[in-house]
Amino acid sequence: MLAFAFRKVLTLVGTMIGIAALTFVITNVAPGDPARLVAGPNATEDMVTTIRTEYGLDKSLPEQFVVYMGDLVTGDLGQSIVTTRPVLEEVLRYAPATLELVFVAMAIGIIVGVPLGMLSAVYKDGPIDHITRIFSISGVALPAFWFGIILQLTFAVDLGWLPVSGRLPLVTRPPETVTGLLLVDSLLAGRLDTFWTALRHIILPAIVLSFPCLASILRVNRAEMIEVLQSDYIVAARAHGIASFRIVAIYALKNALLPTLAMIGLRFGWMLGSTVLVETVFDWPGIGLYAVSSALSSDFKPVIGVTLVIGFFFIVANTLVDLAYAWIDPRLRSA
Amino acid sequence: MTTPVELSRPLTFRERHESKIRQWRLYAHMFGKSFSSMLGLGLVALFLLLAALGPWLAPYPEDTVGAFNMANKLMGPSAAHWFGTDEMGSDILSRVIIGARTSLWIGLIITGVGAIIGVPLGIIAGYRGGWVRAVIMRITELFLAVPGLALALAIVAALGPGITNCVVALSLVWWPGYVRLVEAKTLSVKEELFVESARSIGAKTPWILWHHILPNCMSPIIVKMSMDMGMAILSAASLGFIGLGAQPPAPEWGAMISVARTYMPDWWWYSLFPGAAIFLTVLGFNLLGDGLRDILDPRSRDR
Amino acid sequence: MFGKILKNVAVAGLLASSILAAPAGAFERTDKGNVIVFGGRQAIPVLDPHVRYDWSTRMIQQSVYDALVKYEGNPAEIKPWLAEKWETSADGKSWTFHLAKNAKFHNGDPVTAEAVRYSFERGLKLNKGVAWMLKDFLAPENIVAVDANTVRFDLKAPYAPFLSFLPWWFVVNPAEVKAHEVDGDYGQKWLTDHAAGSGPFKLGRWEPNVLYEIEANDGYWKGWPQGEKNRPAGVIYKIIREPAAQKAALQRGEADIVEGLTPDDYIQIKRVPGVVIQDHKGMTTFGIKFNTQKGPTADINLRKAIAYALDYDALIQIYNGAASLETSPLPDAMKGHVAVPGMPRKDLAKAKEYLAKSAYPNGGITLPYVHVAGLEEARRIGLVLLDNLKELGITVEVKPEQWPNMVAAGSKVETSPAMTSVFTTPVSTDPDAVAYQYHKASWGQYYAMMFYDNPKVSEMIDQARAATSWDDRAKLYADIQKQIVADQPEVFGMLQNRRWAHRDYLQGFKFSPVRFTGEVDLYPMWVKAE
Amino acid sequence: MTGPLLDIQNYRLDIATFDGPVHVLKDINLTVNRGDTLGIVGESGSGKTVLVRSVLGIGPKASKVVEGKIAFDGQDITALPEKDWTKIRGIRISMIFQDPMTYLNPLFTIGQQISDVIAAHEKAAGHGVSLKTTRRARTVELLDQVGLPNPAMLFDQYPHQLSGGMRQRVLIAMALSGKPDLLIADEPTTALDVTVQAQVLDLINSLVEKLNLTVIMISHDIGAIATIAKRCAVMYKGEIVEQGLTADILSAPKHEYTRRLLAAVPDIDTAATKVAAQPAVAEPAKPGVLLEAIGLKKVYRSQSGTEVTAVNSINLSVATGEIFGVVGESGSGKSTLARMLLRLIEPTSGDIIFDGRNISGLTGEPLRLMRRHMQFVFQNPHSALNGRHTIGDAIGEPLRIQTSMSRRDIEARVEALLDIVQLPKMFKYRYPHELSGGQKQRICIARAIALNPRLLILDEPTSALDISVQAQVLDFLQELRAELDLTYVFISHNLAVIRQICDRTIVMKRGEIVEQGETETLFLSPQHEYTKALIESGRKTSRAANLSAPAVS
Repeated sequence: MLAFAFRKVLTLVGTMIGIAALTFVITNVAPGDPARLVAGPNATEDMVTTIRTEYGLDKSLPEQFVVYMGDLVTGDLGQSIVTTRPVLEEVLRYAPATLELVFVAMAIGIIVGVPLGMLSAVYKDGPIDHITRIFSISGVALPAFWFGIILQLTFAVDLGWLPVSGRLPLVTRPPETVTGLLLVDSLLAGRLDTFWTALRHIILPAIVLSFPCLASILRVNRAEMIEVLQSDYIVAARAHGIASFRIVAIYALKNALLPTLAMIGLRFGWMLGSTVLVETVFDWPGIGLYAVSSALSSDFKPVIGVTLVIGFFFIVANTLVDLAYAWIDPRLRSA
Repeated sequence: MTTPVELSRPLTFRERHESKIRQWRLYAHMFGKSFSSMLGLGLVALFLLLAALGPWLAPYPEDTVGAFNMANKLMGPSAAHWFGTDEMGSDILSRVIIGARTSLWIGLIITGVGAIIGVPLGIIAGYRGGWVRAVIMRITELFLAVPGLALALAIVAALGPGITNCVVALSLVWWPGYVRLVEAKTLSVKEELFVESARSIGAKTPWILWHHILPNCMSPIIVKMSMDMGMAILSAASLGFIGLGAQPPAPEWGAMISVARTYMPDWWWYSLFPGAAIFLTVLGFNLLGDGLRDILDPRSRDR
Repeated sequence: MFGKILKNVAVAGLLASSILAAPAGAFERTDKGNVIVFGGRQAIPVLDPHVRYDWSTRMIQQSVYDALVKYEGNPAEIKPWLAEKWETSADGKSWTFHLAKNAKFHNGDPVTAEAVRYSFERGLKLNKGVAWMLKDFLAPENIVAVDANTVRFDLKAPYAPFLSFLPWWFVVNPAEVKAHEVDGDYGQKWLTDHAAGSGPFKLGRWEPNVLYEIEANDGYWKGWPQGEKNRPAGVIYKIIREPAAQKAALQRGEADIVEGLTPDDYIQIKRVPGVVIQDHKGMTTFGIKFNTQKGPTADINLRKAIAYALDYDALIQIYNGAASLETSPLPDAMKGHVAVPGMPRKDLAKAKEYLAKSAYPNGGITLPYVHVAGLEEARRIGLVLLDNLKELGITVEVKPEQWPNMVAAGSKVETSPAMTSVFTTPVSTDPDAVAYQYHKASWGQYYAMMFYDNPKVSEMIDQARAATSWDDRAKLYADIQKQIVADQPEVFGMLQNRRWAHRDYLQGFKFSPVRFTGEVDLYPMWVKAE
Repeated sequence: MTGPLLDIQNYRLDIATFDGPVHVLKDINLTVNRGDTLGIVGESGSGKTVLVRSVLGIGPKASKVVEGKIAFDGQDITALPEKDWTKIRGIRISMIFQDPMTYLNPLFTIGQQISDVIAAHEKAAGHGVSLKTTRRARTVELLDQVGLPNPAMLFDQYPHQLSGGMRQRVLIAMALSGKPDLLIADEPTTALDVTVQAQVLDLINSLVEKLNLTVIMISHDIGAIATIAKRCAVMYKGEIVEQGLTADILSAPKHEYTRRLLAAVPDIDTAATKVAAQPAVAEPAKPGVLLEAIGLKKVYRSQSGTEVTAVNSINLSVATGEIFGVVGESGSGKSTLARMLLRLIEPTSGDIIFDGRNISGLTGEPLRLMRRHMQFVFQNPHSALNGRHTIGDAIGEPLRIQTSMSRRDIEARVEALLDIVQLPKMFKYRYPHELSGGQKQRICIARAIALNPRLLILDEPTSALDISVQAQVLDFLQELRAELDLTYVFISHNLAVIRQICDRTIVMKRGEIVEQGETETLFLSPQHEYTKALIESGRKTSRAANLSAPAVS
């Protein structure tokens, strides 16, 4: 167990350094002059130089790289040139919003995807199966940005049932920050009304984000269920007279859940990446939005920072999946 | 058991390829049975048709290369303009039709480059094992740990917006999926007896890779490429939406929506049709891929 | 069929929206009073008045800080603010300001001459943001606090536009700033999201990228023009990035005022009951800057040909009429503006005539047209240009570019594209603010991407800067304008109108052309409750 | 109760496929009375599994009953709705499955799986589910009954923690949990090692006696059937060609197929008559040692660092022209040894000398060229052929790799090879999946001899094949050897086969040779305990299968 943890941590550190190096190189291949941008439109050359020096942009790229990697080891992700703040601080500020969104979306994906996948598998090649499959593939095929806008217009603008964007209404003061997740914090603070408003705000973006994920969970779960339902031990269970519902819901599901879990782990990282689009549409103040606006201003330290954070969560999520695997599958536990 | 009669005359084509013909008929039969697969095939066929015949089908082809007519701007769907017009008075139908070509091009290049980089790496990693595999897979995992869209965003932001840069960026982030798929498949194919059998008759590694491993990896690769066509088109459109994709006046669906979103909801047709075009195309490729998987590679999983 | 269904759905949706939207129009009320909600697209990363200024940043800076003087009205005039009065020495080099005695910072400290001196010194020493306006003429040690309420600036040379820049030099409370200084940073870190000012508002909630709240300063030393009773409890500046969402927010009353809608949106939203459109002529000029030093556009005849080929009416159409053509390099609202006769307008015959004289009599060249990615109007002008230049056999490549990359490319002759679309907003009403763009010393700046080089013009600009008499200056500027038009370093486009959409209960909107595109003076605004 | 327990009348079943309906079961008539033990014997594809699964309502999906009916205890169960099945499955009829690996759910404990079955039965019977502890006690009792040691501890273990034999016992316990009227055993011993097979058969026999069970057992192994069943039915291509008392059928088979089948069963107690009949073997044309292994050793290192010695210091020498047998149970290291001899697996240490040349140090091109002299025939012909290649490609591949023959010459050679392995030339256009197992193994052999090698290493070449096919292939192999002057290393777990074909034999256990010598000597007077046990368990089924053989009775 300790060896496992140690190996995981080592992988994590290695991957993080790799990601940092990768994104650093990628983002610096082309010229962009963020210093001039933040210096303002009328700034003179010496003013621009002042800023370049301040942010170490006057150094050669290899030098900057060495400095960056050196800082990274000490946990310093550098400084955003646009907001002048430490990237780590900003990322930590925006990450909870994104995580909250991803968690809710993931929950929707699992709660809807797994049962639908089971249903589809049990009634394979029937009308239910076809409808679910087309529905699920539609989820992958719908452009998130387009779908988001359409939902916004339908449910927020036309019907007025849900808010257009943001996490909370303007005048609602957020509950005291404990986890940064508004849904959790408002419950901790005992503010049910805030919880309810926050929930109303998160519904649309979470649905948009969850759709493709729901689709792949459904698809994997369906495929696995079909395979498991044909397996010998299910035939045996039937032969021994165990009720069909119990076979599907307990015997088969547990086996089919393993690959589904792996998919959930993968999709978690993918979702974090997709927040780039969803957050733009819904003005969701998370790291995706932060990454886009930074990228558009050639402010690359935050871009690297966000990529790192996403990579970090991705690896953590997959480690959790590994643990869950071991928990479910006794064959791995003893190994 | 019937004993086939030995024939002295040369065999006809039909006789020689009987097995193959039967196999294809079986594929066609299985594929045709599934409604969703046929729907996918239909959508993809329509898309390819639009891409092939676009300039002849588009009612106002000049509108796709920058012609404008401000007097006609933002007109709703009508007999003259089935899909309405945009903010420059250009015909949206024409731009959507020609957009198929852009999307096809984007999809082909991205998946093509992804496969060309990814498949050999995957086969080598899976077959060679040892440190070669370790290095390839570590790098692959590195790329996989960062969501493609985020990485592509960073690349395009650095290179500057544009369809070419967008394709370059997406190709750069697309290959790891193939590496992993092919590596996993190679690992299992490698264990098959026929690979050992080939080794036992003295086949060299390249021969084994080319004649034994690759053909047995093809099914999942074809399935993935089919699905990826759709996903690549979608990703390119996403970058277009952020404003980092295709250039005007080149018609690209994502870029059209990016502009069109500011015209919602009053000029709904503007974003509706390009959006629907993306949706149906991606849906088509995914359904097709799903159908292909059912017949070619029924046991593989969605990874 | 499909279209019809969709149309019905859309119509039904619109009907539903109008029913639902009607009662939704309501401003935010808190127990302290009404709060105005401003929906804007641009974030405020750094509030420090001596480090950054763009429209959103300056709107808040203007609300929480005071300067010696303030621009107000249309045409913009300089009004006394912290300074009650001032005088200039005969040589035009020395300026003395007398401060209002009752002015005090948010924490109660009085606004003293020392505070003014410190603020200017801070601005100059940091060498960021506004520093460029004064640094060539003012050394930090030449600012003198004569007594508690008098401050004197001794310039290196006479500098006519001096006063026109002062409204953007805000005064910070030295005591507070010094208390938060880290490693001699002049409190930069702290002032990023804190304020140490004396303005009508104090900072409230500060959620970067989400919303920025300012709360009314009880007992603001200068009082409130709308009356203590009417003044709002505060303003929330809310980031709404999508125009569609902005429009929706305004319709639903989630925002009281929004900026940055598309021209077509303004036409639409005008019809919504309870919404008022502010539409004013601004000072933001649009030009297509040629690279006059390198490539085909170094040829003046080609430049003229392009200038005559462009369909200027289309520029106005793009704005649905809410724009006017430039009649000179200087915007109409600027002092010293003259309408230059013979400004190029679409004339294909003339365009072909010039083309024939150029090195490319039959066209056959491809020219890039670079615009800032995401700027919708600039993109559409590119499409117009593309279509127009086809008639000259010139192919146009419309290329969006991220702002920093565009600026970087435009800083050198070698990398500057043949044509770049640039919107420029002068920071003051003084003609120098625009004219200096055509001075050779401006090379490297984004607005000088044409690398215009006419020694005569540069000389006239220098003379006009130093002249103390307005009449002399006016004459010089008239000549400058004519000469620039003659050299055609850019296609002079149009002045777009400044527009906002707000709910009708929002009162006290005062326009001034010198402010930046979306910037609004929040101080006089209030909500008229039914 | 008077009527038969199970009565199958004129039962016909079709399965719909792409090529049209396949008649899987044709006119089956079968009755089983209480207390009967019925064996159904048949080779793969004979329809025996489909038949017994139909009895339990878990037949193939796209199937259709064309005619006839199945009655169980007087009740027609041909088209029983799913909910009525719960009153029958597991309670009145239960089943023991073939492969204990795949028929237990890997994610649930043994105990939970059995007590779930108990609970399901109680629910179906309608008198409420008993307490967890009660069920646990019953489960432990069942586990004890099937002779599993320490059943209480076993309750909380997962399937993967058990050996194959133990898992098979768990499956039997599960099948017994409902005290069924009819027990169906579907090839209950096929996947097990010889020694374990015998134990499981003993267990079933003792349970039948103790619990007075009615049993239907299906198997391809006549020996196993004969051990258990008093009555026997022989199935061939979906039909019952013969049924009656097992002893009668074994001693006087009536149907031609039955006779063929019985003739094909190799007998462990019969000395190979063919050895003497073939002078080529007794006096090899080229005397001397062809292949020699000295101190061959293979150690596998797992990720956690533990070392497993698969093969430990093996010395052997194979004379030119002989058939050298290697026998052992699964895990004895015989396959590893075979692969090392061919350098398909690198030995950890030791030398291999082929035709006087040490090949253990060869690499690259010399190694590749050396391979043409020694070839391998794999256990499973189904996966030894690449499904994407035609038969022609498969047979021609060695020629393309090792020679510079022209396309046309290769074609000709492929046809000649097909001739040698007695398959029609047309086959070169076929794909492996269209061929039967025996045909595929012939293709593999054709491929192996394409380059005229001197040594063939045959790794269980017949164990994946049906018995009748096995006999054909064994005969063919012997003919081929004489024809082409080959030397064989023949690996098998089946002692009867070894005795029938091999000149000299080594017996392997856990990577080591426990005994070696002339095959006949080895069988007549085994020295080592393990050899004795092996022969004894092999004899158990073999003798029963040959009840009629005068040598034994």
